[in-house]
Amino acid sequence: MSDLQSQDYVRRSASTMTPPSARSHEDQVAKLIDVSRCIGCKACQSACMEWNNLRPEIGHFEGSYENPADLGPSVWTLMKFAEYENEQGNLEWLIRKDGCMHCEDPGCLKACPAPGAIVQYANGIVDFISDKCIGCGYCVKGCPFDIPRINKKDHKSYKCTLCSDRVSVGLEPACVKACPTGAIMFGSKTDMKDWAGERIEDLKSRGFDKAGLYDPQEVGGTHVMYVLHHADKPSLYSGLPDKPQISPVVMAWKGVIKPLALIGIALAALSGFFHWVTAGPNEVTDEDEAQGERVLREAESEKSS
Amino acid sequence: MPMTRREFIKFTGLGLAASSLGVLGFGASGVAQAAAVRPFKLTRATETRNTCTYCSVACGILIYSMGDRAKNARSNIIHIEGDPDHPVNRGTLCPKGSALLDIVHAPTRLRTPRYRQPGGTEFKDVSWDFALDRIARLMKEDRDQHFMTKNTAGTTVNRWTSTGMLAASAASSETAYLTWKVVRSLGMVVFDNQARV
Amino acid sequence: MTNTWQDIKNANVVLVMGGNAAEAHPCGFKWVIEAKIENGAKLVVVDPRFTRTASVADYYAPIRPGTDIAFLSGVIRYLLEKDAIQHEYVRAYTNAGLIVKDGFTFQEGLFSGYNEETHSYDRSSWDYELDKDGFAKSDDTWQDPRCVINLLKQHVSRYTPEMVSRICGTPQDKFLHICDLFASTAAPDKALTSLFALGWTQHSVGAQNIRTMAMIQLLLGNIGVAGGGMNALRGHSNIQGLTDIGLLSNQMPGYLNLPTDKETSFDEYMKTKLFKPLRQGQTSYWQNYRKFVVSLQKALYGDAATQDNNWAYDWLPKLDVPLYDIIKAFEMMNNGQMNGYICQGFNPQQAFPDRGKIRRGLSKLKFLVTMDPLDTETSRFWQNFGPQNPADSAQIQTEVFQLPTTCFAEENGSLVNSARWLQWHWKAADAPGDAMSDIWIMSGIFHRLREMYRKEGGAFPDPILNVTWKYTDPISPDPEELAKEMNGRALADLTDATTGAVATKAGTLLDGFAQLRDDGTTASGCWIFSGSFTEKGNQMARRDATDPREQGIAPNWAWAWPANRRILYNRASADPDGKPWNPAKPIISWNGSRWVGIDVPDYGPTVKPSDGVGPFIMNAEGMGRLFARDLMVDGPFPEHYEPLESPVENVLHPKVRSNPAARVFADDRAAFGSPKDFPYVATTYRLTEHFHYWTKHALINAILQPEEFVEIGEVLAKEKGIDQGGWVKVSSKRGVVVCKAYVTKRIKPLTVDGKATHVIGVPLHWGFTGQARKGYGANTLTPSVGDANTQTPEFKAFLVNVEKTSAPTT
Amino acid sequence: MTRPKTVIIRYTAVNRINHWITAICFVLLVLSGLSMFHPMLFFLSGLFGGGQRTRAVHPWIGVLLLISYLGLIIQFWRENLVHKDDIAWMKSIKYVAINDEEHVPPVGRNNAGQKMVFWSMTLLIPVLFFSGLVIWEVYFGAATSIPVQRVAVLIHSLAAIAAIIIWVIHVYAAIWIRDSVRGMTQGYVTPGWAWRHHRKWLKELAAGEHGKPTIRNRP
Repeated sequence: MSDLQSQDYVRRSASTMTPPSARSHEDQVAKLIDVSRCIGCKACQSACMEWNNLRPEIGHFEGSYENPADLGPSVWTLMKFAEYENEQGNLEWLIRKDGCMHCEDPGCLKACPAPGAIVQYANGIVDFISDKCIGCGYCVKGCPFDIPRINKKDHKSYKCTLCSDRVSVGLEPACVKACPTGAIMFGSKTDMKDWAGERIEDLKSRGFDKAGLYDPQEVGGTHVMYVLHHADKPSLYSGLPDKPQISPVVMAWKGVIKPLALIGIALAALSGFFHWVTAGPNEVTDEDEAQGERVLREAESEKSS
Repeated sequence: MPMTRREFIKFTGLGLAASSLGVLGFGASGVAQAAAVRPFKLTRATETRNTCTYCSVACGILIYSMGDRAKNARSNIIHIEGDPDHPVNRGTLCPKGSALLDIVHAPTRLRTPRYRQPGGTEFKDVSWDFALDRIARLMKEDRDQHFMTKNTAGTTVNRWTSTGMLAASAASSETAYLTWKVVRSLGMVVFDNQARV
Repeated sequence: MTNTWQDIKNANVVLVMGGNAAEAHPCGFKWVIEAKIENGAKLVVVDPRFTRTASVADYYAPIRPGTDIAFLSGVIRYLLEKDAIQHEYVRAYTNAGLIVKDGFTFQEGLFSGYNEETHSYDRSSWDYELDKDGFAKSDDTWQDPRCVINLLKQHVSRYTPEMVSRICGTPQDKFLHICDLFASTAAPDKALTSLFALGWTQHSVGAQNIRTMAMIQLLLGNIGVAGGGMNALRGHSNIQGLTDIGLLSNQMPGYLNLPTDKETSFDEYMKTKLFKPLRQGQTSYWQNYRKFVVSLQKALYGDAATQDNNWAYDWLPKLDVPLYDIIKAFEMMNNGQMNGYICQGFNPQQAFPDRGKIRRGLSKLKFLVTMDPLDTETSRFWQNFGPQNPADSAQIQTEVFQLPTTCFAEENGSLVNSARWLQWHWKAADAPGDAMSDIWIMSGIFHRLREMYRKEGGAFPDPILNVTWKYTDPISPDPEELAKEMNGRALADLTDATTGAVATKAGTLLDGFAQLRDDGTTASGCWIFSGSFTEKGNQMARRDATDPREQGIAPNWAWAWPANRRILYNRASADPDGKPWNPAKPIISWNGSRWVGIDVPDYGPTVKPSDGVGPFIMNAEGMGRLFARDLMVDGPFPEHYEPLESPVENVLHPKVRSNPAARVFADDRAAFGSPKDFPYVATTYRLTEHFHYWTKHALINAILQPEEFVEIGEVLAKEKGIDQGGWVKVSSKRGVVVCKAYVTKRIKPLTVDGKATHVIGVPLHWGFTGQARKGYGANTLTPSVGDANTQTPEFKAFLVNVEKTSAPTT
Repeated sequence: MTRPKTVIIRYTAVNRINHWITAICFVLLVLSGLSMFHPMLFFLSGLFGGGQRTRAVHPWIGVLLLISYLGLIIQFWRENLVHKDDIAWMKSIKYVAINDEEHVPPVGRNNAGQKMVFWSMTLLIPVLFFSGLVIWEVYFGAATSIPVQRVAVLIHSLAAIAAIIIWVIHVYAAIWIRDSVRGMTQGYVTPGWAWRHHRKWLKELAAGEHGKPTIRNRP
């Protein structure tokens, strides 16, 4: 409700008006996940659950350290583990913290039909406003990273908020604060990119020639970025999309089809209207009635004769 | 004099004042965003410094509890996070430390002394007096019966080997010292801690 | 830890071997990552499994569990052969040049003095050749074949890279690469830090594992320097404190030894303690032993401890055996020699080896008292929980008391961390229900006993009636009062030895252990804590995090024992002339009149470098020991012995396969399995999501790792038809665990003595109380045998079999 | 204009009830569907008690529509079979458009336009139904992959638009061709109406090819 009062959002789902843009001088924030420093300890998951009061069901061991088994309405971040044998035959355990990427051009927001259920703040955070969510699941289809999950109980969509409640009072997100090895950093997007640059240089000096930053431009960049040792092959990291983009299908659906459809419908209605205006109604005349009666009469008499 | 951590949290929490938030760099969004996002839950919570109970990195933690310690408010711990001033953990916590709240409030936290009689299949709740009286009596009986003042060679040994104790490795040093005093004054030697496991 | 957690960032090479720092100590491990990032350090991980620590390592090598000494002895051989040692350091600061007695030998896996019957050594030949003044003879030129360095060279000569690989299964190229990385830190301004934990201690050769590494660190000149040291990453939050305060069968506060039967009088006791310097002019700080003991006795017994009663020496219990450790305790229980047991915040049903034996032992007790915030397995050992705890309640006659205690958030007090920091913490809320503090409970038991002894009399009541209890609230003494008692006070006006003026008034808190006296005028409950709570206030509560030069010392944060010293042996961070080996990261240096720097000198503050006092002031030689004399029960040099349960023979000396000095009880020996029946090597460990057996009670942690499993390599899984996530039955001679399998690339078969050897990983967190799914617990499988020196159970290397099975029907 | 005494029953009561159930479902689906399709029309969700209710109720109405429309198919499929006359009708569409039906060949019970509406809906409604199932988050959210769901949602909206346009044509035609609505509300048409729009059908009726009860006195 109250986000309408805010002048600090730059995108708002299913909205017909342009967001206010007077407050344009705001630093964008970013979370940088340095996969090369991550030990997969799940402190981020733990801190996320604790801060956000989330407690998913206790699951089972399912053949991996990944627990819970998937992201969920109460699982906003999840460590994913991939055992990878590199070209030299050495094992690498590629561990990635999965969760909302806070895209600059968010597919979820694009797909969302409920006005204001998904907003993007000027600092880049993409947030779900639950009381507006209608539970249709379009955000799930819009997301290039397979992040949002619908809760079966309240039929609302959930994902990482980048701890917008903490960031709004000047704190870092809970996962960032907890991360024991500093694999998750938080700051302005500019600073994070600079820092990533240093990290990439260090990784290159340690033999990871293809180290790089994952800040996919296909979605306008993201406010959660990764430093990867194998930036040439993001999909090694438990299926991080090599070229994430809002599906062309979704783009078509939420792009050109929306206006075309309304135009089409309107055109149909208008054609009817103008047809009415020009050709007018097609009315039965007395002559028709006479003819009709005649046919019936003749048939009657034929039968009786 | 730089602001202490505690003052800082209070300060920012208190009024969400733009001046203090501005210092942090994510300024302007904060105030307006606060209208749309979940309210910050620690605004006036009481902050207590403590040390993580698990491993010996001994991370500094901040325990947040409901209520301002007024007479009529019973403190209830609502959140625990790392102490950013602590030289070792610098605010970070591991997956265990980050979930300390759930050990404090574990459903299997014990609330009352319980006693199981020989051959029994269940615990039953008992009073502290019952438990401590009975324990002291059992200890005294055993000590009086098995205490060894001299060994076979006639040397004064003053030891008690038929009752033993394992001490808590997460208890405070003060607890440990008091425990040591009690145990050794009784002459107990079967005495160990968790150093090896 | 000799150094601080933050100091790890100063290292050039970080070795994680015998531990899994990233998983067990994630927040301390951040300093390893800092070392990598800020100091360009290389992280080397040697572990049977590719752990989460290995996932961020620069170099990883696998090793067969229980063969660390072979690996590290191979490193020593390499360093000596390539002459990659820090010569000046080794020459000045270690006993490399001291000459060893002629009688000392090593043959066929045994050192001189072995007694087959008692499985122990007569250690008298393991010592230096002494001159007429009682000082050790030395040869600074290292020419004498009997000097330590030459004996060491000879001892490790067998550990060639081929032999290391044959024993450990580590590929030779990987081993040699790691040797190179070690060698790179022999330069005076380079440091290697060794981070280890239970991966080294939980072996029948545990203490020697660590010793071998400590010797490497001495050879490389890495002890006492920034970014160096031997860093034991300790387990529980206050296990350091409990060890410091001597809550061990043979200890008293401050690493003072409990008397033994042989020490029939106080003087006899003191005779073995007053370490006479073995070289001229050495400090040999333990010469102050008497002051510490007398002050302790004064703290314990107050006015009742007098010169006349030898400071109440007889009131201390005397030991007839070296240790009454837990393995021994459960052996005694099983033999019907124990009636009562009190488990304060300790869960032996989960934590100690051979779970069946633990349950049988507890079942033979008359009474068991547990004090814990949580519903532990131990307190419910008598209850049937199906296959995970098949107890027959009706047959168990033990009376059990389950006492609820407060937890960390509900009490004030101090904890000692791994880096020896005493940190004070504050209560945040009341405990739930009727839970009470351990202090209140122990006091409650004590008062009842004392009252009974006062009224009824009984066996030797003197110490019970006389132990000091002058607390404002005797029912529940204030932790601050206890802390002050440990710190110590002057009992009379203390005068300055030279001026005769009153330096410390009677009743005031002491500033440090240097003020302790052996005449009964001072009391201190734990001498090494002296200085932690002074007239200036509670030093443990200090919160000034400033860190000069950001070198990881933070001298004003809390308080570290001894004497607020953060880096032990820091005199060795400077060369014999007092100039720092690493000018970029000095700790202390000699400024011409005294030692100055960012840490409290571990040395006489005004002792001149030219005095030739060694940096290891606690040692009688003043030097670091490459040859341990008689201080280890199983040899002055480390030697590779196979674990008690091992898949192979000892290729070095087939006749002496495992540690000859290990204490093995007959029933435990009968419960060892053979490789024929149990062909796979198992090792137990912790997962980062859990802390021992506690966090299965915490919902979040139960969510993060919900269920018991074992880790099996892909090759073995394929051989045995085991599916990913499928059910397996893991068995040892002692028990069976049925759980799920994690089939992984991270465990590969090792080629040991030409044969493929498979390792199975057994995480140990699961039991039958709490929120996580019910499990059997790794100790169902583990053997009941300890390290020869410390009796730390051999949890890290034993034998099992594994078979595919179907899901249990429950 | 004289009121004819005789009328022709064009739709039975069952026909009509079935049609109007279908029609109501369709309208509700259009309203709820459009509210979730275009932000401009989100206000329509208010008719259903808000977005959550709209999202919840839409697929159930869809199920009802499918069942209802199956009824229509059973009842009307035969008379909508394509006939060669339909081609002739199509060829003379321009005369149809200017109401000059004298130049249009005699039409049977349904003209080609009506048949087109029928068959289009017969095609589109199952398409809408099955694509709708795929994106019915509550029950089938996990049954298919997200790429499949994306395609489904696209198909669903395209089909819906097509259906709406056809529906607009259908509704307009009913208004345009006067007295057609009465045929679907009261069920009867006049002989003149039949003569004018479905002359062939009238003759067939007269010849008794469709059975007696279709012609009766005006109620």
